[in-house]
Amino acid sequence: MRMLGRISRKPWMWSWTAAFVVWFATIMVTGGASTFDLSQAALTFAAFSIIVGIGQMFVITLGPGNIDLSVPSTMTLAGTLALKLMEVDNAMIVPGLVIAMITGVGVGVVNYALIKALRIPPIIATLSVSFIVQSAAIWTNRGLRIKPPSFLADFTTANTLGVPNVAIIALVISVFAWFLLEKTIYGRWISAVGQSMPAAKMAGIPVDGTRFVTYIFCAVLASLAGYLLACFSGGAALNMGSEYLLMSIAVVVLGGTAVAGGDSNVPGIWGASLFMFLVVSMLNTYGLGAGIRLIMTGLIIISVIMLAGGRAR
Amino acid sequence: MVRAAKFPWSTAASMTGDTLTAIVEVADAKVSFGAVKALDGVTLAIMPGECVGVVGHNGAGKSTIVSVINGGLTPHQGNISSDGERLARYGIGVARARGVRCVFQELSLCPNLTVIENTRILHRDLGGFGWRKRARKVIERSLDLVFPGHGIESDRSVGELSIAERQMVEIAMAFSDAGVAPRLVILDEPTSSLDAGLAEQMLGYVRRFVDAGGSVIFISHILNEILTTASRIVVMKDGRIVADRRSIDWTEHSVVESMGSVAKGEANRRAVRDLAGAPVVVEQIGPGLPFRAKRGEVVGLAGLAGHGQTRMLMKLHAAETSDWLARREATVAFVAGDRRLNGVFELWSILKNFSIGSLGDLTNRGVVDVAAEMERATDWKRRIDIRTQDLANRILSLSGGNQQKVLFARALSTRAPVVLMDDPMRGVDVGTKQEVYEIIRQQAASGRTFVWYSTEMEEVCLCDRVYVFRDGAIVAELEGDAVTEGNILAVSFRGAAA
Amino acid sequence: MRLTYSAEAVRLAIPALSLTVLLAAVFWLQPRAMSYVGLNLLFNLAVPIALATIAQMLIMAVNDLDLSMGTFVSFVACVAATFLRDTPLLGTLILAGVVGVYAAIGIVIHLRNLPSIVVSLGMSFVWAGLAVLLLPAPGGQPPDWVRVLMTAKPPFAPMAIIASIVIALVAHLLVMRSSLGVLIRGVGGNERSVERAGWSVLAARAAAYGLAGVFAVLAGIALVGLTTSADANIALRYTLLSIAGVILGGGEFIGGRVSPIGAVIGALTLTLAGSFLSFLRISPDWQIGAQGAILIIVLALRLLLARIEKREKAR
Amino acid sequence: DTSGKKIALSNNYAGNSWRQAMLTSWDKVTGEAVKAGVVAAADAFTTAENQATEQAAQIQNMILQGYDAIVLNAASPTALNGAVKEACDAGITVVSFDGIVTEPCAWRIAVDFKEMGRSQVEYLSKKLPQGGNLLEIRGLAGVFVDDEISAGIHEGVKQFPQFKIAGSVHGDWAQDVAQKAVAGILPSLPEIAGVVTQGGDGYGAAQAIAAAKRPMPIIVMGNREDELKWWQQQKEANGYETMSVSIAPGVSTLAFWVAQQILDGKEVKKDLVVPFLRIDQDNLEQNLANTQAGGVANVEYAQEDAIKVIEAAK
Ligand SMILES: Nc1ncnc2c1ncn2[C@@H]1O[C@H](COP(=O)(O)OP(=O)(O)OP(=O)(O)O)[C@@H](O)[C@H]1O
Ligand SMILES: Nc1ncnc2c1ncn2[C@@H]1O[C@H](COP(=O)(O)OP(=O)(O)OP(=O)(O)O)[C@@H](O)[C@H]1O
Ligand SMILES: [Mg+2]
Ligand SMILES: [Mg+2]
Repeated sequence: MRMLGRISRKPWMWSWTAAFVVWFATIMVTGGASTFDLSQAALTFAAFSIIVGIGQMFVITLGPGNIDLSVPSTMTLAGTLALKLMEVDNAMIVPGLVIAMITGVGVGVVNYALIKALRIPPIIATLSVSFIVQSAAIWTNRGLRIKPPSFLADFTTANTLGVPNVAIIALVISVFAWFLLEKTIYGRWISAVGQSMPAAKMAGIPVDGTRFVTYIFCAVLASLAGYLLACFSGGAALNMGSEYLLMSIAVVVLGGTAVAGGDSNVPGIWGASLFMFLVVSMLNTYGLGAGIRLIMTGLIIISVIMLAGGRAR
Repeated sequence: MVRAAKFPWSTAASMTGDTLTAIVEVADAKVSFGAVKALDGVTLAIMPGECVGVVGHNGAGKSTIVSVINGGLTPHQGNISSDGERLARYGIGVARARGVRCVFQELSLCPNLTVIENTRILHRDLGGFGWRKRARKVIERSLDLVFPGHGIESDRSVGELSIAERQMVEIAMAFSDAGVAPRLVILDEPTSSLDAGLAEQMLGYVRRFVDAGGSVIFISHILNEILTTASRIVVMKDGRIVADRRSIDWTEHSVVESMGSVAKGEANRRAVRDLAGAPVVVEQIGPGLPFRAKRGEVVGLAGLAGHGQTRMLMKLHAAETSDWLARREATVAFVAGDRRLNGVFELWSILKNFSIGSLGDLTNRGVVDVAAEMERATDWKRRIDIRTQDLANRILSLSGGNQQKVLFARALSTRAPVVLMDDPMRGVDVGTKQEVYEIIRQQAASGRTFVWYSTEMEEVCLCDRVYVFRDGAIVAELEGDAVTEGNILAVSFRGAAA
Repeated sequence: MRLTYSAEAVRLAIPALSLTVLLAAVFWLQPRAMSYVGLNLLFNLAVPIALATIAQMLIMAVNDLDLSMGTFVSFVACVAATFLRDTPLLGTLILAGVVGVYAAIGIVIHLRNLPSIVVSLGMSFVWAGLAVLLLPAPGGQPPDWVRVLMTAKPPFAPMAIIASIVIALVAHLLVMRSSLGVLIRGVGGNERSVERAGWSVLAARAAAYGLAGVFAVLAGIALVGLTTSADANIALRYTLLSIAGVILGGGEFIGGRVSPIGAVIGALTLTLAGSFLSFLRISPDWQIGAQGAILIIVLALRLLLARIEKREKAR
Repeated sequence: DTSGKKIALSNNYAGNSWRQAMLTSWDKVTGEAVKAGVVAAADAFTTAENQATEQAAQIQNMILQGYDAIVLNAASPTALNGAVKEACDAGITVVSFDGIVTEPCAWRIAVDFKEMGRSQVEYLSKKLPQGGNLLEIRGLAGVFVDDEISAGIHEGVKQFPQFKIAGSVHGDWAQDVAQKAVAGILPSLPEIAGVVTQGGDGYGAAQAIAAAKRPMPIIVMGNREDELKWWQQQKEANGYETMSVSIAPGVSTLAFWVAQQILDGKEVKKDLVVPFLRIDQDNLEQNLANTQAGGVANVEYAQEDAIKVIEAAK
């Protein structure tokens, strides 16, 4: 009983509970026959939100006002550049990955340069950068869908022991992110900066360095997600990232990460990403339209933040 | 008569004759913030036509009693009556309706609004069409009365005014009359940013106001002002009133004596050491005397609170740290006094709050060595007696004093050769203080330098050398035997006394 | 109104200057714009943006941020193009109701001490959903009076200019001159001192949100009047436009420092920046990126001017 | 003679391969026309975001820039009417295509989107006389084309009642979104006989169905190269049969020539219809060969084609 009480106080519980309820409601439609397929699909598609969400979580952990709106266009540009470089050639997989990563680093550097040097609020700085990055994506190959190398296409769509490969990658990244946050000095630093910048400064933490690296990390994860998504869906499309703008913020918030910064939560992102996929599936399964679906999503976000995040004055 | 029009209640007060009742009376008020007893049974009555001067050391509870009288803080125990009737539900609204006004210690105007607009905020019933004109009249009249020739344009925003001008506006605002006339005006360190001329203008007005039957509570660290203006002086110490006499019965010396800390045992006094040959490890040149600290030295920063000591510490810190790259070997460590602002990380456990300062030593290729971290924390928990069952508890579960100890341990456990301390002993109990003093003494002996700002005289007297601050600059340097309470107070108050 | 050397005047000077520079550049590129019709064409779509910017500014005045502005304006546009025309009474009731919802959001945010960013993010989904339910496909028609109002051709100055001036003046009176405006900005500047003077901060925040709702409703109605029909996605970009408009106009994210006249100028500047870019005839590939670049340039200009101002003051 | 006339293209979105193909066709055809001196200029403009308000501003700018004709792919059929009316009042010829506008003063080169939806069901009824369950993939919620095609599909289902729509998802005309939405609903669906689509989403659906290891239904394609290629592979491997239908991006060039003809003083009916581009089992290879890798099957129009279309409408 004590244990139960303790778990219910964990911020990630809410997203996991919500995901489970929705999963259950969906499989009940077919009397449980769809359990395996639905779970597998959920894991596959949640994987992309998880990768992007983790990056966004690191940025949001930096404290109020920190947010990266350039995630979608970074995904698009990284996917486009990588597929263009690889030209369906299996031998070019690694260079493709490298170019995607370099794209991420570049976007992250520009983001933080604007925030720091021009003192533009992150929300506007990253938005401006996203426009420029989007233009760069259009300019590079004008929206042609180049196919991914066959090995990558097969790899991203295949399963290992019934678990989708992309979900395994997301798991590896999650473990890495969790390790960074919980076990390393860098994790302590971002959490400290997010709780109080002046206190972090006085504790001798290199505040700017920490924030700089975090913005880069977020952009690199977005690039990686773009690379994988482009391979998974058979080519980079100019609009392939747009879904992940609100998604990346929503999974972080629903996952129990404090919007006021300082407190991040990797397991919560899994719950929230699964939930975001499953809730659409459920509402589609029940034949509900786009309108109801949006309203429910909004109400759920507000309820979760009220239950988990609010504190009385 | 002009005077009667200015102070409309004066006739009413005199009509009641000798049977004067207190405007506000606080009986046996107790307030505590966690473990800190800010008020420990305070009884205070303010009569019409008197100016009560309140003095006491930093943190004595002066501002807290002000908040109680002002209605902003409900005491956890005790009751409040006004004009002879006991008020069960006393609050800001009730207090204001009874003519209680307050000038707070910290800026309490909205910096983004103009002087006129701030007047509007303060006077709730100034509204209606054309309020701007009325508000302007109200505040300008009051400013003219209190500070003739002030030269403040009332349609400038407060953020653009100088500190002194802001303080003038706040004071004038408290004395202004827009419907409900002020009867009791509380001034919490109102002259801290005014020069002698302006302060004298204000004090003159306070005297006239009191003569006309108004009441004032006047808090100041500048004893001269209190002695010349107050009709009664109350001395507070550790949340209690320890003396309450008519002001003619006080002298500057007796006030200092009654608020001064316990006479320190000679045991605390550190042996005079010869540091002439030690190398200088930190140096800062600013307005006033230059600042220097030598290896193994304990340098005190003294003077009244808020006269630039903290800023100096921040500057020393900024000069030795980088915002972009972590230094391999930290050269300074910092103990915060303002815990909330730049000390604790509220979401974290005690353990993490402790170790963040010395993580460099506790990590192996960037990975935190949890066992070593725990070992060191446990060691320090024992050494300075942090009262908690579990170091994994949240830092906020600790009492303020214990939080402060954690911050202390954070800095002392680093290998930095210089430790900057910003009044680090707030809320730390006596026994622990002695232990910390002992640690400081040992570490100084083994070559560590301490720069120590303290508002507690006892601590300042432990230093090898003391810089006294006034108005953002170092005005005096005391060394060895010259470091005495009397000397420091004398230098600190010199500006005001002149 | 005495405009002495005050922070407000300086704060206005910077956006006014950038608008003037931009306008001069547009006139130079396209002299045809220098006419009654030309000015109207340049600026009439700025009218709803200006209204939305004022709404966002009210929320920012109490140190909050509204991420649902765009979807809310879209939703209002859908209501205005359907109910407000077909059943004016019901339409009016709905619009009054959503203004109430806005005030309620302010209350909830204050009472539970929630981050406004997340609550408004959630609300943006709700408004979008309602709008899609109302108008699954674009359509509807504005009430005739709205159309007449928005296409009126007053003498001397085009409607767009007159409307912008009226909006700026009304918002200025409301936010800068009225008691309520003072209170709202006071909450942004120093919540504690407002509380100490005996005001209810809760009521002030609710009022700020409610007023923001009113301006956003007006933005939706004005928008339908210009476009002649609505759809669920019609004003999505207003969220970021309105934030950028407030910032360009000299407002700040925290501290209650806002300027309604500046905000309207900011909205006009953003609209004009778009025209400027299309007159420049940039290659289609880079047209999107140029919008980002111009945002950065204008904000950098702001920083530069603020620095100069600071230096002047320090002298 | 139109050699002194200037024509502008107002485009509301550039974020997918169809739009990019449309812009490329425009560039190619109008570039030649300008070089040949048929018109003085033919500039393309795209808005940063897919928003009617931004496009309305763009049109207003074009009025100021003094273009003689505006060729328009509209973000909304009605929300641009105000701006279009202003253009007409300024004496500018407005020709809308693909995303058409309802303002009466403008010309419309329309595709019968309803028929496009209905014909899909008709095709399926021929292939699957016994009927079955259909999965409908819709476009972007709240957009006109989505509503039209969907209405056509539902009309078709009414006409051929042996079909039943078992599930409906929004794929936003994007392969990855469609893939995700289909994968989500698929586990709870019964056996699917056919997938009706709106274009740009067929390949995503195929991938999701293949990943779920379900029997491949007849997926109506939308002329994208990846869709056609997949279809060709399936055809070679197991004789898979379907059809593909969409509007050709090159219709922008038809609109250009129509505008030119109007400027030239020709009398043109306000409503013109272009057939959608349909690819069937027998002409698949030929179309695939003509389609750029990663692009969309396309037809570009010449001046004579436009004249023919105009004559046919009379
Ligand atoms: N809301 C709060 N919650 C907890 N602690 C607080 C709070 N507000 C202030 N404190 C603590 O109370 C102390 C500040 O009280 P106050 O403002 O009266 O300063 P002080 O004791 O007069 O010190 P100084 O000499 O710096 O003026 C600080 O230690 C601060 O951390
Ligand atoms: N909000 C609060 N939360 C926690 N502790 C507080 C708070 N306010 C005051 N205290 C503590 O209560 C004690 C009394 O503070 P108070 O502000 O009354 O002192 P003071 O006599 O006004 O000091 P000073 O001369 O520096 O103004 C201090 O120890 C302070 O740290
Ligand atoms: Mg104090
Ligand atoms: Mg005090």
